[in-house]
Amino acid sequence: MALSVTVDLTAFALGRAWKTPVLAASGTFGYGQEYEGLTDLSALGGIVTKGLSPRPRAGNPLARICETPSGMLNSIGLENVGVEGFLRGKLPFLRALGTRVVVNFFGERFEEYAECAALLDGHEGIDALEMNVSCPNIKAGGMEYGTDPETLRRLVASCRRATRLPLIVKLTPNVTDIVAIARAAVDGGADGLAVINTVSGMAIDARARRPKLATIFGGLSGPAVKPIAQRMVYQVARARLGVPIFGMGGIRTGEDAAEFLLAGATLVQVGTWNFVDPDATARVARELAAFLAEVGCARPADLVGKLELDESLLPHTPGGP
Amino acid sequence: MALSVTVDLTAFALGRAWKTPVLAASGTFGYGQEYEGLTDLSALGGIVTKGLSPRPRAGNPLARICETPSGMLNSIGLENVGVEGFLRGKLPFLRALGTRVVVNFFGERFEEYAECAALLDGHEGIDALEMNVSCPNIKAGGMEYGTDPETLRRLVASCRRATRLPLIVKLTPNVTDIVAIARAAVDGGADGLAVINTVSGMAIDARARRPKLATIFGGLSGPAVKPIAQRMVYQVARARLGVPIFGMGGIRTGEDAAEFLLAGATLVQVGTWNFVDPDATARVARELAAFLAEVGCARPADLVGKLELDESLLPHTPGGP
Amino acid sequence: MQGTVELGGKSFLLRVEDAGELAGCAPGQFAMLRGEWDGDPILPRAMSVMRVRAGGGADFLMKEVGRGTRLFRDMRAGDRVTILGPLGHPFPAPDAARRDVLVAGGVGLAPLLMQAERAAAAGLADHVTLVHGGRTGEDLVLQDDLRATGVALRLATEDGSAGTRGRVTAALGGILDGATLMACGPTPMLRALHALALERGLPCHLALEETMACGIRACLGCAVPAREKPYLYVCTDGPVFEAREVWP
Amino acid sequence: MQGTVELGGKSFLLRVEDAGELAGCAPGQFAMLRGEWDGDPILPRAMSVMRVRAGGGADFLMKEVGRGTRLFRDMRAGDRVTILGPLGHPFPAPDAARRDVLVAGGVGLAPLLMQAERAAAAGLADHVTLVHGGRTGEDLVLQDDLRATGVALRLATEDGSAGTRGRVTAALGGILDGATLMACGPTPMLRALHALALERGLPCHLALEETMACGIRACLGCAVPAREKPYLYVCTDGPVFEAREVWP
Ligand SMILES: Cc1cc2nc3c(=O)[nH]c(=O)nc-3n(C[C@H](O)[C@H](O)[C@H](O)COP(=O)(O)OP(=O)(O)OC[C@H]3O[C@@H](n4cnc5c(N)ncnc54)[C@H](O)[C@@H]3O)c2cc1C
Ligand SMILES: Cc1cc2nc3c(=O)[nH]c(=O)nc-3n(C[C@H](O)[C@H](O)[C@H](O)COP(=O)(O)OP(=O)(O)OC[C@H]3O[C@@H](n4cnc5c(N)ncnc54)[C@H](O)[C@@H]3O)c2cc1C
Ligand SMILES: Cc1cc2nc3c(=O)[nH]c(=O)nc-3n(C[C@H](O)[C@H](O)[C@H](O)COP(=O)(O)O)c2cc1C
Ligand SMILES: Cc1cc2nc3c(=O)[nH]c(=O)nc-3n(C[C@H](O)[C@H](O)[C@H](O)COP(=O)(O)O)c2cc1C
Ligand code: FES
Ligand code: FES
Repeated sequence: MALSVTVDLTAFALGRAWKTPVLAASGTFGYGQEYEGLTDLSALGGIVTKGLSPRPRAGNPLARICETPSGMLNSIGLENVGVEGFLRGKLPFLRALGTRVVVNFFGERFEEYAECAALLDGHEGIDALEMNVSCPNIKAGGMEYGTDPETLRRLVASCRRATRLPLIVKLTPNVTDIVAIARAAVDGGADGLAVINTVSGMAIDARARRPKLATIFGGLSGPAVKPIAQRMVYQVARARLGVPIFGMGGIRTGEDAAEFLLAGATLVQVGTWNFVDPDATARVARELAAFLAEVGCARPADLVGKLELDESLLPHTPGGP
Repeated sequence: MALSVTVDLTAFALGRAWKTPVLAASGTFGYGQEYEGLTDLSALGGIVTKGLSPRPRAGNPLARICETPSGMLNSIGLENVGVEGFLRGKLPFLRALGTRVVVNFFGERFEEYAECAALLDGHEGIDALEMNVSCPNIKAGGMEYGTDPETLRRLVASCRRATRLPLIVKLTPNVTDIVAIARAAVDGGADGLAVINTVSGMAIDARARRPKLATIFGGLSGPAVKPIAQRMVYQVARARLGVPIFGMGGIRTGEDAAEFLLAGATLVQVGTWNFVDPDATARVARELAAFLAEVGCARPADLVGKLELDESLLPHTPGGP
Repeated sequence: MQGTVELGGKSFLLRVEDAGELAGCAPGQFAMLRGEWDGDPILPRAMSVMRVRAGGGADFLMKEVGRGTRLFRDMRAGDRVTILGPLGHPFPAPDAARRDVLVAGGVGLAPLLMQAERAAAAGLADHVTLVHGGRTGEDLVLQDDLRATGVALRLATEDGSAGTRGRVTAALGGILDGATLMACGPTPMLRALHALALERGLPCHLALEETMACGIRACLGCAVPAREKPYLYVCTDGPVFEAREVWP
Repeated sequence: MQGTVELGGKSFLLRVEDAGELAGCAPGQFAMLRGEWDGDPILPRAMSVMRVRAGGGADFLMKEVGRGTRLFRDMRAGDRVTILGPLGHPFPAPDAARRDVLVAGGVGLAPLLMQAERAAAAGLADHVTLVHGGRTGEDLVLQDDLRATGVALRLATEDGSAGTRGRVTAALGGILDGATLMACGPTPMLRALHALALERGLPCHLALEETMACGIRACLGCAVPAREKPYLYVCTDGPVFEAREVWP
């Protein structure tokens, strides 16, 4: 017997209501306008912009993308129009949509992060900032900023002081202990956590004897990383750090989104699959609504963190065969 | 114009010649006998056994495996027959094959590693030991032994003293800095490095609201992890630690194997794909021979580490979009 | 392969023309099957052999429930299927000294149809009752083949559209005393029969399902909790187990 | 889709019956195509529109070189293809004031066949020469369609099995002065023409290829080094570029 429920997809996080818990992920949705006419932009839970730096950047040499089994690698090099180009050329369009706008940003040096956050403060139409800490910290031998808890705590704190906007910190998965990193971000003042950015990877063209990407390494995304992403969302959620989680990594269907909610994410983001289906973010929300109706849940929040466990079988062997 | 070369697949590592550089990976080939009649066992580069502990272990509750996009998760729980069961029941068969035998082992506690290494010392028919350091270190909150460089160095050193056999340390990919871990293993006395073990992951059955594996987390393997594995092999190879690398993660064809050689592996292992095709390890070697002939290489060693780079494009953005 | 035959609903037959080593296999044995798809899903699928045809072909009875079975259903004549088998232990051979009740849930019919045909071939059809249950009448496939065996038949559907209304266990009235049970179907059905058999002390052979990667005891994925050891393996110790040996 | 048509060697046509918004697109424009395959490869493939048929169907000319094109080649009537397009900027329209030399390498013929047909429809066939090159005669597909346009034709194959022996650039003798070049084909061919055009000061329009994820300037993957800015994007700034603007 199917339960009859009316589903309301509204999600609540960061003191805001979101039309749906499904956002388009940074770097996979341009500045929104690129998808005009291909999907109903006003129906999205939100749009996370391509990552901005204080000044425009040209990005990496070619090749920048390649496919891998159930995934893709990218090394776009954080190409972007810069804060000013964004505020003048892109924000007016986004503001008019009536859809939540999250601005993803980064810095090439430590100080540039706070500079960027400050430049983005006080502009109508920006609902939250998302910090990309997967950039190389040149001073620390090129390791990503997001890999050392103390560096990350200070970096987040510097941005926290620079803006009044809700601050989401987007974690890199390329770490031993994602919970220690998540805790450092929250200690630094993060209002939300985005889990996960791309996984560091590499692909080789054996005949050409060359890496497939000009920069050798790139970020792995798509369905291939879903198990890694869900593990990390679950670990961070279980640590109960008191901030909402934006879960992502390999989402292509409403059921994928439901899995992330169960793992503990309050909202989710769709990335790579926007390339496969420009309507993916909106479709995932529609499918999630259908899924919720089917399982008798009226709100997405009813699934968040509701994984049922057989505690008797734990503790587990982490990562281990 | 195709070059005409006679390919000799023999590979050299750990003071031994290996018929081919393609071995069957631990946990995916049982104790060899399971594949009798399904592939030519005597033609393999080697067989790495299921991981052994000093005493037999029963393994984890169900479900133990599930599929993921281009990959699988397993949480077998290191079930095994124990050293004595192996020496009596399994080694005689393996010894008779004329194929190199590498015994994978682990301990449930720190001290058990060296105990296991000692128990395996001095038996004819074992060519090398492979240490699985992806097991949870209960004293360190359940983090894998292989995630902390100093713990790992001491653990490897303890085994180094316990055996005269060549000691391969199999690295876990669930770390921030694989090179630091690899260096610690070599400092501890490793003669070779196996890169990588499974990536920690999780899968969820949204309808049942349960993790798909009884232990919640499991190890991700198969083509999905190939980009991660090749990145790590390349990073470790570039660090020039002076020991051979056994590369693995998602290999299913001879061209995949060639990619790992180019990244810097001297030998490779085939894991998950043995389940898809019981002849996979042998077939990969045959395909590698064909590939070498096609590109005019007489020996696998001619490919090892021979990736051509356009240095002008570096340094890169590690793991970064 | 030769092609597929739709059987109504989501059930279908996958027919292969050269089943190689499957010739001579017994009911309950299975094979690991895979098409030539590159990626998803990567693992082969365990499938009970339903029939080995004269001439070396074989039929598998499947229901589309996920990605693997969808790909099998979409296959067309000429596509290649890789077959590893026969694997595992079969049901006990028909025996004039026994009265067997075969309980099939949905496409769990595959090995039991073969078992019924084996009984008929041995002249023992009148020693056998086959009970076939499904959600709806659509699930009760291959009725003509079943009738041709001459074994006694009972049907049950949860929605009452054919046979007794209710689960297959509701259709067992009056035939259990002194019988030997043999069953294949969804795990909840097998659990119910497991409990029933243990309670009534009936000999009972259950064909179990567990996710399998290898089919040859190499992955250790298909463990099932057992009485004498912590675990037995469905692929090599089973798939057919005496109910007493295991806890499905 | 309606089906595929084998053209010899590894070339084939993919025919779709309802190409929707592609009607009215111009030569050089492309679409992102994908079948309903679940996993590998995940990304759609950029394909030049070769022909829009009266009635709303469209044809794409492809060569099997990898996983995507293998899956397209294996498709059968009734399979679904998702189409995003038309995308990008086309070649310049035929013009009586110009003499155009269209240079096609292999299946790079697709947009140039359409361009030749556009010229023929405009009564400008005698202003156009089409040079088609390939590795062997097998690569020189659709010769009847080409001849039907009435444009002047030249052929070249590397093995000499049809037309001039050598690369397509070897077949350009005597027709370049005062001509406008339009080309589509493998990158090495385009690089050769790029150098030639710059050296000789010829107007030259090149349809470039770069790996594409999105086709709509969202992924920033299809960058090509440019003269005025660091990069232009093949999907939205191209795929057809003036040779001067880019460094392919
Ligand atoms: C020894 C053995 C014999 C088998 N014989 C047969 C056979 O003869 N015919 C046959 O069709 N299958 C048989 N199976 C099951 C088969 O191996 C597959 O598990 C099943 O067909 C589902 O595969 P899939 O790829 O379509 O589904 P997946 O994509 O793997 O799973 C999709 C969804 O379906 C669910 N699911 C998995 N299996 C079933 C099921 N049996 N019923 C309902 N939902 C399910 C999963 O939990 C998942 O949610 C047998 C299994 C074993 C171990
Ligand atoms: C604007 C544009 C228009 C295009 N139009 C067409 C068209 O009309 N017809 C067509 O067939 N293709 C066309 N392509 C190329 C197409 O998008 C695919 O890249 C190509 O078909 C290979 O896809 P695949 O999945 O089969 O190969 P993949 O599996 O992606 O690649 C397999 C191997 O083939 C190599 N490879 C990739 N592309 C080519 C190529 N073009 N020639 C030789 N080797 C290659 C790869 O390096 C790789 O080693 C176009 C591309 C662009 C950007
Ligand atoms: C082409 C591409 C560009 C990306 N650019 C950014 C970026 O600028 N900033 C950022 O934080 N994440 C970026 N990402 C990461 C995605 O936002 C997302 O975290 C990741 O791709 C995992 O989700 P998915 O598997 O759904 O794609 C990018 C991803 C892709 C594929
Ligand atoms: C079912 C299964 C069991 C495994 N058991 C072990 C093990 O006992 N010891 C070990 O070191 N690695 C084990 N591994 C890891 C593999 O040896 C290999 O490192 C990993 O699967 C990556 O290679 P692949 O992608 O080719 O499978 C296991 C892997 C699988 C899939
Ligand atoms: S299926 Fe691998 S052990 Fe049974
Ligand atoms: S294909 Fe994505 S930007 Fe051009």
